[in-house]
Amino acid sequence: MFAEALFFGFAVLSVLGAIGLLLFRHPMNGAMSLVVTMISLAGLYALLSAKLIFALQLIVYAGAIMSLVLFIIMFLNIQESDLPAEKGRWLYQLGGIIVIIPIASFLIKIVKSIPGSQATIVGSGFGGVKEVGLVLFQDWLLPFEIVSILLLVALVGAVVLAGKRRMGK
Amino acid sequence: MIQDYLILSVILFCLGILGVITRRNVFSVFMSIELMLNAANLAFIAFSRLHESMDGHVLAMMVMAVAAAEAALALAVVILLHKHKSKLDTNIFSLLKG
Amino acid sequence: MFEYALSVMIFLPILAGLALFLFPFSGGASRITGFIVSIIILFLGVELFLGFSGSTGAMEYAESRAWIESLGIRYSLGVDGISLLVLMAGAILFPMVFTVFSTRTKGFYANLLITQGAMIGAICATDMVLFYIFWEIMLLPIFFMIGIYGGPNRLPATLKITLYTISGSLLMLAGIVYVGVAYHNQFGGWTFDIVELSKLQLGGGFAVLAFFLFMIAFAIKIPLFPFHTWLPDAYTEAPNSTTFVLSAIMAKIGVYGVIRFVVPVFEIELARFAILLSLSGVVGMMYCGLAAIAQKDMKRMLAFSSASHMGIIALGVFCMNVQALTGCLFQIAAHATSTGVLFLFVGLMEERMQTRNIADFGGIAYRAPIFATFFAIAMLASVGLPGTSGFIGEFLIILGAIKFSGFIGFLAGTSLIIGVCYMLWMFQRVFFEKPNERTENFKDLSISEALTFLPVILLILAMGIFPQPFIKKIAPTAQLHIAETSIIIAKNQLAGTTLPIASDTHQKN
Amino acid sequence: MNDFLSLLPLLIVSSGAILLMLLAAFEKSRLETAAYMSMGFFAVAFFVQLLVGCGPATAVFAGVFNGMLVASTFTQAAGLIILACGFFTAMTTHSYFKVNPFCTLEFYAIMMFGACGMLLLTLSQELITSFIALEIMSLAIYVLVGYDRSNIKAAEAVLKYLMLGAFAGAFFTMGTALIYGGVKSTKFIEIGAFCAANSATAPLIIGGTFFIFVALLFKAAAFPFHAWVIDVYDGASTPVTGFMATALKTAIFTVFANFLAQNSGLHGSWVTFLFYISVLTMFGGNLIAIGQSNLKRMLAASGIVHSGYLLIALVAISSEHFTGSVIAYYLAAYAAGTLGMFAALSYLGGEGEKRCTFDDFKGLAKVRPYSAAAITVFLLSMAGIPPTAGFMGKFYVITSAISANQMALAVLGIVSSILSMWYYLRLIINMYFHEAQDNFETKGSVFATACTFILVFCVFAIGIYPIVI
Amino acid sequence: MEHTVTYLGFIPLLPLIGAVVIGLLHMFTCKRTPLPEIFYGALACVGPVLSFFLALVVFFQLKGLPAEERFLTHNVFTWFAVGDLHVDMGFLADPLSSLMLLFVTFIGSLIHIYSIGYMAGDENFGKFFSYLNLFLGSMLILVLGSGPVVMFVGWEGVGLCSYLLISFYSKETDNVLAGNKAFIVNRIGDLGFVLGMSFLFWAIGASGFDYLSLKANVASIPPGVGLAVCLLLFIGACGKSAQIPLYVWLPDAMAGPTPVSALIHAATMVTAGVYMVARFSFLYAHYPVAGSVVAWVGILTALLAAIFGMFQKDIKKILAYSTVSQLGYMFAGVGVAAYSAGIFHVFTHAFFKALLFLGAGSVIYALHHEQDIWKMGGLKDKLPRTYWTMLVGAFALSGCPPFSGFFSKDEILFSALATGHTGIWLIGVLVAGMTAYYTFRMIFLVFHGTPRVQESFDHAHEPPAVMTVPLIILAVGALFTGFLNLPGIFGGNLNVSHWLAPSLSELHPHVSVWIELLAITTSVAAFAIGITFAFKKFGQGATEPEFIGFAKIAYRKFYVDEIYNAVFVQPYKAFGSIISKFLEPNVTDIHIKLCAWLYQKAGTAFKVFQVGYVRIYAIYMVIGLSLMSLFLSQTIK
Repeated sequence: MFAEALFFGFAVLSVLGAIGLLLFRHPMNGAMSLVVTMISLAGLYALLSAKLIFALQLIVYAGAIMSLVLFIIMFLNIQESDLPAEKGRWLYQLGGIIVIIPIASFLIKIVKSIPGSQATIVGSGFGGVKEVGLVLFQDWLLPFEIVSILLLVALVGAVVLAGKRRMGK
Repeated sequence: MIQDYLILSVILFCLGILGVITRRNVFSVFMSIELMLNAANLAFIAFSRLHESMDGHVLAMMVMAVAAAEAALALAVVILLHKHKSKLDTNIFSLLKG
Repeated sequence: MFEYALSVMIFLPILAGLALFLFPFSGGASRITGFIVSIIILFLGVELFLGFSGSTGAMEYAESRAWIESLGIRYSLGVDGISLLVLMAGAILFPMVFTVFSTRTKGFYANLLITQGAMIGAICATDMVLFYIFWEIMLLPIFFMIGIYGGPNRLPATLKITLYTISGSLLMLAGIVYVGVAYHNQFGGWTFDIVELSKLQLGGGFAVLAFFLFMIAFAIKIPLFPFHTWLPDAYTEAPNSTTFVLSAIMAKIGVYGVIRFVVPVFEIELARFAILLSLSGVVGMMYCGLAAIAQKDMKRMLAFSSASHMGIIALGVFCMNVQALTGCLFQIAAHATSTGVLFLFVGLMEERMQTRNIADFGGIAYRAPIFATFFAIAMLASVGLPGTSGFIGEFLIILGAIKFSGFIGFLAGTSLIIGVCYMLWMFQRVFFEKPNERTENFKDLSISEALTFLPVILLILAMGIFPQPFIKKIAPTAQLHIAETSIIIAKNQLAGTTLPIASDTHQKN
Repeated sequence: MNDFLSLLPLLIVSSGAILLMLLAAFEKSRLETAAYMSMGFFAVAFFVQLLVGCGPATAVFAGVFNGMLVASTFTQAAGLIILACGFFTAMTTHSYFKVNPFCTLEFYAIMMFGACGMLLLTLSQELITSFIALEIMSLAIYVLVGYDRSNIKAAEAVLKYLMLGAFAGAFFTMGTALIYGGVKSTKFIEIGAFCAANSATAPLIIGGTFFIFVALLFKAAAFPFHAWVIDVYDGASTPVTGFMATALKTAIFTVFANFLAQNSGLHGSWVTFLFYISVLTMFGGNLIAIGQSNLKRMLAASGIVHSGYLLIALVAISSEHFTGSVIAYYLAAYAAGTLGMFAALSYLGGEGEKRCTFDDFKGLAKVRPYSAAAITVFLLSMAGIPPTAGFMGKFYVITSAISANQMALAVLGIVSSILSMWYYLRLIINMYFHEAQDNFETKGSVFATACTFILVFCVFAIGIYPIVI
Repeated sequence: MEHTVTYLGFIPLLPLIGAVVIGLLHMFTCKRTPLPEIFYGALACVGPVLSFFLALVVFFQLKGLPAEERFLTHNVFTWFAVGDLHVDMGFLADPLSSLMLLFVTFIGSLIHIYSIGYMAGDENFGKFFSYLNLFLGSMLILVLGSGPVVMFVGWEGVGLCSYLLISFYSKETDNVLAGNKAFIVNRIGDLGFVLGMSFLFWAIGASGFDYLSLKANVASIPPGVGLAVCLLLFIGACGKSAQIPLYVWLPDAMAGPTPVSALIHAATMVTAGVYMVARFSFLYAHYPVAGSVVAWVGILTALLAAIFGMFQKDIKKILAYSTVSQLGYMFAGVGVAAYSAGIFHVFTHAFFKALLFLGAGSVIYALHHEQDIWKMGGLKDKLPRTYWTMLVGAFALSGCPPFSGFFSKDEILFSALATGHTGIWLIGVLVAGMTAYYTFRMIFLVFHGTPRVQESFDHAHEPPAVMTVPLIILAVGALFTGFLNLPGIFGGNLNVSHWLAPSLSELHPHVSVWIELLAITTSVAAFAIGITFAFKKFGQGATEPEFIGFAKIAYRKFYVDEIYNAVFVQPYKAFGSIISKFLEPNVTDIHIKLCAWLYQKAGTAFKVFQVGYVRIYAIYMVIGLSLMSLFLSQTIK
């Protein structure tokens, strides 16, 4: 009962945040509302008894990534004048919704078709750091390894694209 | 019950798509994509809850890592664009066409 | 020592052409190189012709090597009665091209050589894929020759011929693959060897589709009405020697392809659509013949006349009896000599007078009797006068057409009249009547030119007076070809399918 | 041991990448050395890959990696193509950057990172691994595309590519999630087993596969996800374009084929879908190509058409005794032609790629006959005229299509290649049948030229001696 | 039962060799100093004369054999053999061909000799004789050919030669046009010939395609096919022998030199059609219908030509029309199955018509190429030999007993009457009268009365002996050849008919003597009436009348040429130009043009979608997605 209420609250919050991201003209506000969404998602993860992910969501997403975004927005110090004058945005959104509807209905249809949708009681330690770690390092070693390469590439790439460069060697 | 989570993820996912195709602000677009990834994550977690298997958590972690990497690069690109034109409008970058 | 003659004949010119491309040759040097190569090919060809027994009707000088095992594609060559005369046309006519015209650069001669090699390859290949490869290769040098060395508005012409013919042959590729796959499904194992493929029993809609894919490719190449529209432009704009190659040899390869690849594989479809095809052949003959009379440009007129003749040659295939087929095969060689030489003559006149406009000529017979005589002989051969090579083939084709269907035969017979109309009309204006100031000092053939053309003129007469040595070599194969076809059609017809020419295919040949 | 060997090329490339990255930190290390080093690494990896005998599909380090990497002759061939592409691209860049000096050492590092992402992609038999590998590859390519920071076009290109790529990536994750929901695993084998046991038309499977296809089709620039490719090819610098046009496409189609081949039921249920996609892709690509005046854009559009042919091959692949030889061969042929084309463009383009349109190449044959001949060969190979490799590739594709009873698809493919003749011939005509206005002088090293002529040789060699795996 | 003799081949070969040799000599020398004419002349006469002697040998060898064995054959080589079509380059000498052989070589030789004088001083002297020899060779192939295909070789060969010789003075466009006309009209006939041959082959040609084998299994031919073959072959004959509707080329053919007109367009070539029908008598004999078609066409042609002949003013045109009309007689003869009569008329006609042409030639020669009879007159004292010889020819032509023409023509008319073709007989008699009329109209106007153009009359003089001697020889022939086939009523026994009997399959109807007498008397009467009219009008000098009404129409030949031109020639040309001006560029080419145009337009239209806004590209993706997911939503339940 309490769980339902929580779920409902988080769900509403997250959707609202998403809609806010959609509607606010200034990216700053958008980022803020996205943070709201992420935090509420973290709450939902907790409800799904995914403890580690709950933590990671808060730390990585809401913490690291979003703060990075906010930092860049401030760094570029964007004025109202810099923002695109998105005229006819409503029109676009209306058309967008019309285009989205089939996709949404398709996905909903899929989701509806899931059997045994009632959440069952899970044993203790589900989603805990230890358990997830075990799974990670037993079954999912390879992805874990190659993610390092991915991050390396992102690192170097960011430096190359945005950082200083010694031209013409 | 789990279905509600999934439906929520679907809704968020579609809102993300909507953001991508309706906004011209580079930041908003990137954040919409992040939103889509989050929706996917929610689905992962919900499914792993459904299957009683923790693979979904790992997958979600991987997706987070990828999201972080993409975000880093995306912001670098934003800075690059801002150096060229101090605006963040995607429509002003349309030299290549036809 | 001649078991590899075919490979040599294919690859010697191609390699020589590539060498001309890659290494610095002067125009004259490359001309001499080309001439020497073509002479070698000529000797090989004659040797091959003399060595060819043709009694059995089987493949001779056959070579076969595995090439792509996974799909059973083999590098297999061979000559039989069907390909013999076409091969001769491709092998022995080329030296003229190098001797007659001198004002060309090395690229031109390189292209010529590559064309020759590719054409000989297409003629000798007994593997469908190999044939297709050479078939495509032989077009490219033509494309460059027309585009680089052609007449004033050569670009549209070369684009038209290239795109048009390539479209056709690409469609044929699908047909070829279909046949191969059908063989795979029926017998298991892959092969594209025509002898194997002729065992196929095709049927159903896809077979008809594939048949038309083949026919479109060949119909464009031959060309059959209404796919002939590239021909006048291409022939007119191309340099004279290229026009010669196009008309004398390349068009023939289209007919040859039908005989070699379509007849044995698609007997039933061919029989079903024979009336349609032969009609298109005859109509094309009349249409182009009528168009020829209205031409101002001599070369264009000859182009139309060539198209008209090709129509009747193609008819010889669709009649599906041994007389018509043999006549068609013979006429291929005869027409190659006569029309090819006519195009060369027009080229000579153009070089002497800087014009091809019929109205600018007149009275050449008085200025250049030798030239006029040669021209007249070639012309009479092309209108099918007995005693020249043109008659035998045309007569046999008409004879066969009569057997096939009296009406078609009658229409085919009108070529006797139509051909003579425009030819005499042209001959009168160009060679008779009073010489004008431009033709006053028209040089007669020089000794070298006369010696170049004399063999061909003699060949025209010889093929008219003593055709049997040639026919003796080709008839057995034609016999075999038709016999198998008619057996299959007969079987199929007993099975109850209705064929328009059912009764005609039962002939005892 | 064998497992290690089959991973060795990947390790070589990645270690080379890291080495170069570190080298970039040093002041005095020079660009040429980096180019030579990457060439060397690619060459070594290529030969190792060549020597490693891969039998049928075998899981690599099945214990440790939990069967997420599978090596087969197909992946070996794909790896060979990718490594060769890397090698030739390195050669090309060597002289390209002599003329357009915006390069730093990291370029080669990132290129090799990209290559190793591609290799991973070919090997991976698990969705999330594929996703990460895909992202490695994509991020590397993004960086390469936007490498010329002074060039706003490059910036625009990277913007478009990154945005849409990330968008497609999001779909991939969603698809993965759905499949995970359906199958409880993300390994191709498990998915196949599930489809074999239950029906392949379970809603979750369909939805998940669909979203994964969307991402893959996007990378393969299939209609209607093709729009980005033209602008991105246009904006990127020529060698990079060549690299992404060939190596990236190879990797994508390899994983695509692996995914489809693993589960026949899945393949069966998606044939119709892929049929329409491939037809639309071919004809859409032709229609775009015919209108272009810029060579890179034309080549991008023709790349779309070639993706269409590859999709034909995908439609035709049979899950039992799947070898992927057709796809591998076609990719090799296409790679040879396209790489050669871009190599030629990158040394004929001149400073700032000033020669980039059809008209800029008028009369090339008069001035530089050999280069013109090389370009002609590449164009003919793309058009599928014998005896080039492109013809053989097309021949195999048509054969496989007809063997799979897809006569209609085969004929449509032929028709589209007829349409494509048009714009290939257009360039040939410009080169040969017009007078030269330009003297086509070029600076820089001979590497690109050498690369071009090696590739001419390759085009003929692959065409005349088709080694079908 | 046939015998093989190996020298048959040489008969056509000798003139052909002559033709080649002379032709080469002329071809290589004409640009420099030409060889002396007498050299060419001598060289040219060798072939024909030798062939004539060979022909005599053949004749006597045949004569030595019993009647039913009179078949000498020689298959030189296999010409071509495909499937069951087997054609030998073979020659057959039987009574029929030997008769043709004799007079063809004989008259040919004479005309060669005559031409030496006539063509003197022509720049293309050598060319002329080369063509003449070539013609003779082809004619001999035609006559001697052992089968239809070989005959067709000669058939086309003589056509070619007639083309070359008609347009011999090729600097005048009209002559060349006349040549083209002759060739093309002949080709129309040849189409019939070829089709006829083909049908014949498929019917009964499988076992040997030569006359003797065909004759052997003619019984097994299906009736319909047989009739068709007869008519088709007759079309060929019409073309070659200038019968309705294909006679139009012969009058124009007079553009050639006069010896040519004499040899080709009077004596030999134009009779090839008759010869061919006689050759195929074994076929025609089975189809009386075809026979009567032949006969009617022939007699109508005779009538028409006679009408035209009465109003011509060009001396050669008059003779040309008389030739056409006489050919009509011959066809009437062979048509009513009196083959020997027809052939015999061919034989006599050859003599007197050649004679008349050569005479006309010498008149023209004397008057320096003046051909209008209204510009002549009173020449009989100036050119006595010419006059007397031509008079003989005129009597023979107009069928005055006892000249040769009388007997042969009378034989034909009698057979027509005897076989019950009364209409043909009546028209024949009428034509006989008209023939007499226009012949003597010509004679009177040319030789009697007073000269109309004085100065040409003054310069006129008898041509040299080389021209007059042949005239005299021919005159003798024209006078006496008639007695070779003297019918029983005159105490003869139809030698020629009996000679020809083995190679013709005809039956002689036995009718009462009275009918024969009737025929004779009527034709004599017709001759008398005709000549009287002629004498009344032109006997002693007349002035050129102004043609009016029917005369005008007849003089303009019923405007047949104009009608043909309007109905066939112009539409043909118009159609040609329509094709090349309109159809070719706009209609047949449309499928390519349309595709190319559409493709390019579509390409340019498609550029619009590449707007360059990244968001729009995303929208494309999403639209595609949503469409696909609509499509997929159907598949899942």
